[in-house]
Amino acid sequence: MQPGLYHILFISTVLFFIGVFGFFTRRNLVTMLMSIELILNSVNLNFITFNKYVWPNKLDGLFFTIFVIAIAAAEAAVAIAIIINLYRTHQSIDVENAEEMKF
Amino acid sequence: MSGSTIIFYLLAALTLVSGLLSVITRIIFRAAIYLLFSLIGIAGIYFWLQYEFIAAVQIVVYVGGIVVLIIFSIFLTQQAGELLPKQKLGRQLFSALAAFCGLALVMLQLVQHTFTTTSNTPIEPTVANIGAQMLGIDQNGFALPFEVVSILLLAALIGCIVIALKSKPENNL
Amino acid sequence: MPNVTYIALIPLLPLAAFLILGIFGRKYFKNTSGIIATALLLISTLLAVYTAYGYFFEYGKVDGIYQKLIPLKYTWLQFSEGVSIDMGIIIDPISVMMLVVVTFISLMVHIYSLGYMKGDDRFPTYYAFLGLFTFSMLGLIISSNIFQIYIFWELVGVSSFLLIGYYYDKPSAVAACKKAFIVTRFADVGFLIGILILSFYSNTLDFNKLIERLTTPESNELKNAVAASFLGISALTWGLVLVFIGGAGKSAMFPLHIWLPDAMEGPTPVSALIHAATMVVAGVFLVARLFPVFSISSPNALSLVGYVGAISALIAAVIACTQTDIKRVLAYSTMSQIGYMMFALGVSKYGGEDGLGYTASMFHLFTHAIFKALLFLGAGAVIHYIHSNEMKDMGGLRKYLPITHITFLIACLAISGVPPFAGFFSKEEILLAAYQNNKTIYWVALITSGLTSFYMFRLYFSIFWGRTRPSSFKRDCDEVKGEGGFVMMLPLVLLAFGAATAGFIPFGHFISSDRITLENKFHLMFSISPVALGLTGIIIAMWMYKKENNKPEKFAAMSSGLYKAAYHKFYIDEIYIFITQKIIFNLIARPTAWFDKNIVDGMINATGEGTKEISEKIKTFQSGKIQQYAICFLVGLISLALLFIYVWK
Amino acid sequence: MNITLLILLPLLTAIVILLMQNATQVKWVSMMGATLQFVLAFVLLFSFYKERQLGNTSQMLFELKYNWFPSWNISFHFGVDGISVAMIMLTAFVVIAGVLVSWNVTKMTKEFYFLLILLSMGAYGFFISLDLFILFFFLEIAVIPKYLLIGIWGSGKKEYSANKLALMLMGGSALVLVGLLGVYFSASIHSFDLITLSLLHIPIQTQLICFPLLFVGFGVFTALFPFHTWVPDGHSSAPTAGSMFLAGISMKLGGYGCLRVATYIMPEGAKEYASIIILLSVIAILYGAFATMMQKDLKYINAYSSVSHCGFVILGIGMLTKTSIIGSVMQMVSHGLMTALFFAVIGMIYERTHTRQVSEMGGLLKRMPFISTVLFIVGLCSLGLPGLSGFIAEMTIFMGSWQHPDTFRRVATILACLSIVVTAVYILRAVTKISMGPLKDEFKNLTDATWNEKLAALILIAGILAIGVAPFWFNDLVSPGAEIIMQKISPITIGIK
Amino acid sequence: MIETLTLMKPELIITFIIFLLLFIKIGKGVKSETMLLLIQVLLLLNFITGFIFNSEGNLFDGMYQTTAMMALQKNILSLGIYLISLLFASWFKKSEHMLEFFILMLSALLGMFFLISSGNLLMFFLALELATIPVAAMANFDLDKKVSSEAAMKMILSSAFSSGILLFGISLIYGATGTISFTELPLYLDGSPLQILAFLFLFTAFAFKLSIVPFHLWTADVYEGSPIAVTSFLSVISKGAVTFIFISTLYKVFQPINEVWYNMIMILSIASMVIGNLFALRQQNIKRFIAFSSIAQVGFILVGISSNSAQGISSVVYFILIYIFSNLAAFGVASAISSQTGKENINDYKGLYQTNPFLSLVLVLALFSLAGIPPTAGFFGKLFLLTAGASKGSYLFITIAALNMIISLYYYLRIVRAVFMEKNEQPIEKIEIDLSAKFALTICAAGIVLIGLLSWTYDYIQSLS
Repeated sequence: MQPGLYHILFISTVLFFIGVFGFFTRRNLVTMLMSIELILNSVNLNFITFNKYVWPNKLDGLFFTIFVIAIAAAEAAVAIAIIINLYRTHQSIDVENAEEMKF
Repeated sequence: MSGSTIIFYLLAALTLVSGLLSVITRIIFRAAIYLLFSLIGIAGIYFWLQYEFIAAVQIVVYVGGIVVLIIFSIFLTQQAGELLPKQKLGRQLFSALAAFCGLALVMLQLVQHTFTTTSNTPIEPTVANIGAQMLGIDQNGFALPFEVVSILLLAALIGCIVIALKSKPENNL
Repeated sequence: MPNVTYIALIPLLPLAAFLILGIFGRKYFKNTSGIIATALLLISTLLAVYTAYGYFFEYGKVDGIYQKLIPLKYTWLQFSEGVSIDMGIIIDPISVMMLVVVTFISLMVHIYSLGYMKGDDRFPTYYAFLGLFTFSMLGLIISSNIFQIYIFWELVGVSSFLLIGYYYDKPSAVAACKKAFIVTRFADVGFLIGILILSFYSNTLDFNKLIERLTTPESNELKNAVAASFLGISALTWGLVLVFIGGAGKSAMFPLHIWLPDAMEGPTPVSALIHAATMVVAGVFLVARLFPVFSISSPNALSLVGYVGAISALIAAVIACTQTDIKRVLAYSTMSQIGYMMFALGVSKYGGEDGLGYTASMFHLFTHAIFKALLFLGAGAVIHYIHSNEMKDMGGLRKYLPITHITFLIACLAISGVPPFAGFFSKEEILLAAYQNNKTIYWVALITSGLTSFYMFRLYFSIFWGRTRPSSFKRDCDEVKGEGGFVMMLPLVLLAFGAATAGFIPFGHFISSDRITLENKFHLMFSISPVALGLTGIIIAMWMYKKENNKPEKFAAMSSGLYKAAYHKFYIDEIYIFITQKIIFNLIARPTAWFDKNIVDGMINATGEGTKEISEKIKTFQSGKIQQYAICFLVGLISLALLFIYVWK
Repeated sequence: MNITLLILLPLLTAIVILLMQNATQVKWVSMMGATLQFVLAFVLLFSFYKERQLGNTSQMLFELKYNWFPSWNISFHFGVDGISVAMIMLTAFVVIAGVLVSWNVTKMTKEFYFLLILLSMGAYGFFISLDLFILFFFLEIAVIPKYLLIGIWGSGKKEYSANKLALMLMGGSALVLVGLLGVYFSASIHSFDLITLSLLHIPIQTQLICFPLLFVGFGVFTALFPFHTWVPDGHSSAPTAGSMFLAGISMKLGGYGCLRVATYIMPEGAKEYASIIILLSVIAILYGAFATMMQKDLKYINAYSSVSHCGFVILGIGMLTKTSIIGSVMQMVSHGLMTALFFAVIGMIYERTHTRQVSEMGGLLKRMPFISTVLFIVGLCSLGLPGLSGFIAEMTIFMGSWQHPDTFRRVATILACLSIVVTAVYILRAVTKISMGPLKDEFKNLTDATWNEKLAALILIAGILAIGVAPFWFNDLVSPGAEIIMQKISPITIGIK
Repeated sequence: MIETLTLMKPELIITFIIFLLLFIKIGKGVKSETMLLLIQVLLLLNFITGFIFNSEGNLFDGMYQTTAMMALQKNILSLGIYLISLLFASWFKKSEHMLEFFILMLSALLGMFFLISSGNLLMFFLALELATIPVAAMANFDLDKKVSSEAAMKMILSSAFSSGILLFGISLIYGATGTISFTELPLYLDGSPLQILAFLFLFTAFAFKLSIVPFHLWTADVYEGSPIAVTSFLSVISKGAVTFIFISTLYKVFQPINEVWYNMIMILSIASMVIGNLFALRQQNIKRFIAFSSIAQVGFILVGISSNSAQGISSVVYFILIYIFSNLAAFGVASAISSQTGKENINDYKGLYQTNPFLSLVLVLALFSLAGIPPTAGFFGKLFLLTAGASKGSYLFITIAALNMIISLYYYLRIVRAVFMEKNEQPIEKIEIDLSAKFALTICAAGIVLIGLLSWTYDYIQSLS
């Protein structure tokens, strides 16, 4: 069977929820960030797929992907900066150690 | 089953399996590497889809940029080789359940939906087309988003500098 | 008809006295207030007498019927078309008669009080209150509107309250004034509801119209009122009975009489005025005012009046025989005599000879006012002398208080129905009316009449005969100037004169149920039995009480059950206390307050507490764990998706 | 006359108070403001009469209309009829008395008077508003000053009471708001204007929903059972002037609202729910009266008796006859004056004896004849003595209520009548215990009322007597207003004779 | 070109200021007081220029669009930023990264401007990120405080997560309709399940930014931990900007499926009000308290949004305007107190009126406005929201909303009680307030009082929507 739209959508959706699962369960902040990257990549895959199979007349999906990659980079950079700072103040990047504020 | 199909399934397997491994392995460095593989797998799918430019961007930015950044931060914050702390089983199960429900829901909707394919002439995702549109300001031009992203990157940069490069380490606590 | 609007001055002058003395009395008229009030009242009295003269002898009678004149009427408060409270003056035989009685007795009391209350701290206040009372009572009498009468009805109630509680630092006085007010107030609610019923069916509050509409058999109002019924009794009867309850409360009819004996806590002249001569007969007056309606349209209600009157007369007389406080004896006697008036109305019919009871009742009201005021003022003189109300502190006073003694004796003879004193004539007529119409009541009345003379002479002998008890009064009373001087004796003498001679007034000539002159007939044979009974009573009393002896105790021991019950006023007070304290207070008020505090308020508070509680319970959602937040995010998203994709399309 | 003066004057007074430097100045400024209000109220009364005598029969006099939020169709629409004039008079009386009795306030005087005057502004604004939005605006303006008055200058568990009061009243006004919005959107023209709305027909379904919302909402203000529980706590914790304003003015906002807003614009709703209203009001009357019997604190006594008395207001409205509506307006005014006076007297007594427990007092008549006399008068007014205003109001309500031949209403009326006995019981118990009986030793050195207290009491007594002795002018004042409300109701009310 | 300049005037000015500050930063050597003054003047100028040379039109093939309403919305945000620059002067002066802070804040503002003007999903997404990522960095500006970095971490991670969800939704929409342009989207929306699902994914991003229950959980923690200036920026400016784009997106782009989102908004509005109020009830920290109260406020905004009418837009914009004044006043007072005494607990406010009457009055005015008590503007704001919402005729919804006002009143009054009524052994001492802060507080107070009473403000907004 020739792989097509639904196959790739399946991959991207599964990858999305793998990322979500990772985000839910990982206690290390950096690994949580990595899960976010998975999520963003799955979205990118979606865009490209739709662009390719459904709406090839324009390059909207492709550009979306490019910009998402850029945003992901910026986001990752800021997140890592924050994580590093958090590591300085908390001496840990375990998310369970950073829950001073609650209720 | 043609060769491209086989390649596709291989890429899919690579992406998903390493993606999954990256969120469940307890060795942080491995997690980063699995992530890398997964990203490469996605780049492979882009190639497979003949979106070479985007595949290249994927490899350059992600593999060359973000993953390096992540590994760098791992080195900064983590003693390598140390096992990651384990999440509570209840949380894991519940998360898996929630994620699975989400997956099922989304997949169900996707499968039930018939995508109406456009009949207009496709535009080839060539570098020339992409470049022209990226900087175009008229129809199909993406100059404005480009500018916005540049400001965003600038701001992110400044933010990172302020946060990460603390000037007075003696106040550290 | 001449212009008689000056009648308005009769009540307004006492009101002026009230206002002047009430506001400025304490500052400016500390000592002269009595004179001012008396002077103003004297003018009123003269005006009242002048009015009576004019009405009865000059312009009142047209074509042989005394007219109901309404010289003044203002709309005071308009409720709806046709229904309004009017402030007006009605002039008819009974109101004119009452005007004279009230102003005269009040004047006597005013004069008497000049001596009796002399030196009291709140002398101006006392006269102010007297003025207020006189105003209200006069207003009540001349009311042309049933609501107007209710207004003044309440006002006499409150002045009575103020005067009973005049010695406000005495707890018993405070309790008594409260009791008087509340009991009469309770009855007044009946009156009020009665007014509501009557006014609804007659669609007016005006006495004249109301009586006319409710006595004309073909009028729609009457038909409706009779046709509507509740618990099998017609609305009209209900209305009248409720109005009568109001009257019974004010007139201390059984079982609403309990306030009257306690009301004796007030100054004695006040008792004479309010609780003997005037206010307490307001109930009788009210029934008389509405008599045509009672008599023509609802004989059932009228017979109720008769029976209540008779029972009250008998019970009060029995109790009076056992009381030792002289004012209480007089109080029960008052109740008993008002019972007479009441049942006289009850046995009367409308018009002509059959309406004798009506005339008799009014006649008795008139004579009773005089001799009962006299009795009280006499008792006041005694108390003033002795500084005690108790019979056991008295005895042999005839030597010390000669004028008082004579006048008191006259009054006693009058009340006992001994000819030719005033009481004889009026009581005779009442008994005759009862005999003609209702034998049961007649027998009750006859027995009561005997009892009356017994307890009156028991009182008389105990006070003025027997052994003097120097220990009780020599100590602090010998310096008191005898009988209180001229101002106290003058009213006694005047009243005694009245008590002796008032019976000869041809009352039926002036007052009758249908306002047509009634010829006085005297039935000599009929009057033998009551007079004989009365004399028997006197003799027994003389035998028992003239000399100090142990006969009363023996007698009391002999009939111990009855005596004890009567001495304790047949435990009616206790029943009331049981009802108010145990039932109303403990079973209604206390649970209500509890309910309010714990249930209603508790619910409101619980809402607040519950909110807080919930907010405390759900705080764990905000766990501080970012992953948990994300899970919530996703779960929320999925549930919304499920909801809007599958459930709520 | 320009009736916006009634709002502007208090506003100006309040601003001037804020600029004043010391307590004395503040007092005199507020005194002057209150006096001017008083004068203004009389000017209003007389010019109202004059207009009417000149044959001006329009529903509202001195109407004014400025657009405010044109996009919502909201305007400053002011105007008065007899009912509003009566309520304005009441407010003016209570305000001046309230200012007078607060003469001894030392804590944060400026703020205290500022809030008092602000409260009066809210009340005036409420009574002259013909636009429901503005009306609601002023209704809410009047809530927070009460909260602060109780919370800052109060006594006892003041914070609890203040909270309870503010929250319950705000709850009431929230319901009012929903009701108003319902009316706004259901009428064929989206308008808050009372006159416009009264001419439109509001669909019956809307009335069935919005009438209870509005009625209960306003009812909370006027102590409708079972939403009355803020009354005892609020009144008892408030400072004297606070209680006076609370009971004298602000409880009347609710009654006025029930009548002018709920009943007037939604007559079918009123008719539909009449039985429930009557039931609740009779419960309030009797229940309040019986609960009062058990109270030991003077302020609680008056507060619970207010519940009972305000029940009459609601009863009068619920009975839906012209007479009963007039009676209910009368009861509002009468109760306002009377209860303000009662609280003033309680304040005077408390200031001297430092207790409000009835059982701890006795014989005060000897040392404080003036205060005791006022206490008597107010007690007698409360129990409905003829010649004082309470009688007039209650009797009018009874007469009006009785006009229905329907048995349920008859029974309700009779039950309400019975309450006057209970009232007599608790009033007499309290009054006689306080002022009569032997004088207690600790009260030997008490002094009688000072000039300001006397003046305050006399002003209120004058009001009580003015209605009690000569009710006809008051009746004439209110009656056309009630007539107009009845015209709206009567075509659909069945069975009223 | 001129057209481009005038149309994009607000964005260009902000960009200009950003670069100006950047150059100054590189140049260095200017005293922070002078610097701050300069910034304040620049922001004031920015605010003023918002009133002039406004024109309407599209640029970049509809990717950027502007209308008078949008100009007004941007101007409201500019005003907010200006007030923030005044209010937290003392904090700025102490901070050594003031310039960076302003650069970040202005970048975020720029993002919001683009957000408001965005004409397609791509611009929308980028602008949203531009409006978020710098703020996350700003949240960390109290570099030494643990809570600050915790807040920043929570913010960046949860907003990244929410962006992921948003993007997934956008991708689905793109797949289902083939367009990302706001003008074309309504033509292709038909309410098929996938579209609803996609819309929900998109919607949650708004819900996240607006702190709508159950997507609100990050709010309180981030508000509490961030520097107060950031908290106020988040709670006022961000929320305002997102509300503006939210309402226009819903009304214009998702109009075809308005029945879906009406019901959704109704549910979420009730949830937000109830949960926000219930949590606010028990908060002791003033920032956290305002966080929860602002969640409840959002519930109210949703009531207005649900009306789906021009009145809805104008009442929401009007409310945001009032909300800026009220919330900033409250934050201004809280900041004045916490910057001098470090006290952020409500119990510390006991007896404040005795020592700091001015601060107390402004605070109480602000709280009354938030609670919706007349004559403050908040009363009108809330009332108009409810009125707009009531036009749909859902009584239950409106009743619940109105009753929630009571709970909110309870906790606002709690602070009023503390300030005026409760006794305190050691009340907060007399606080010296910066002149600029005092000025700003006065402006806020005046705004709170006047905006409601001066009805033309509302009418002006109404005329634009």
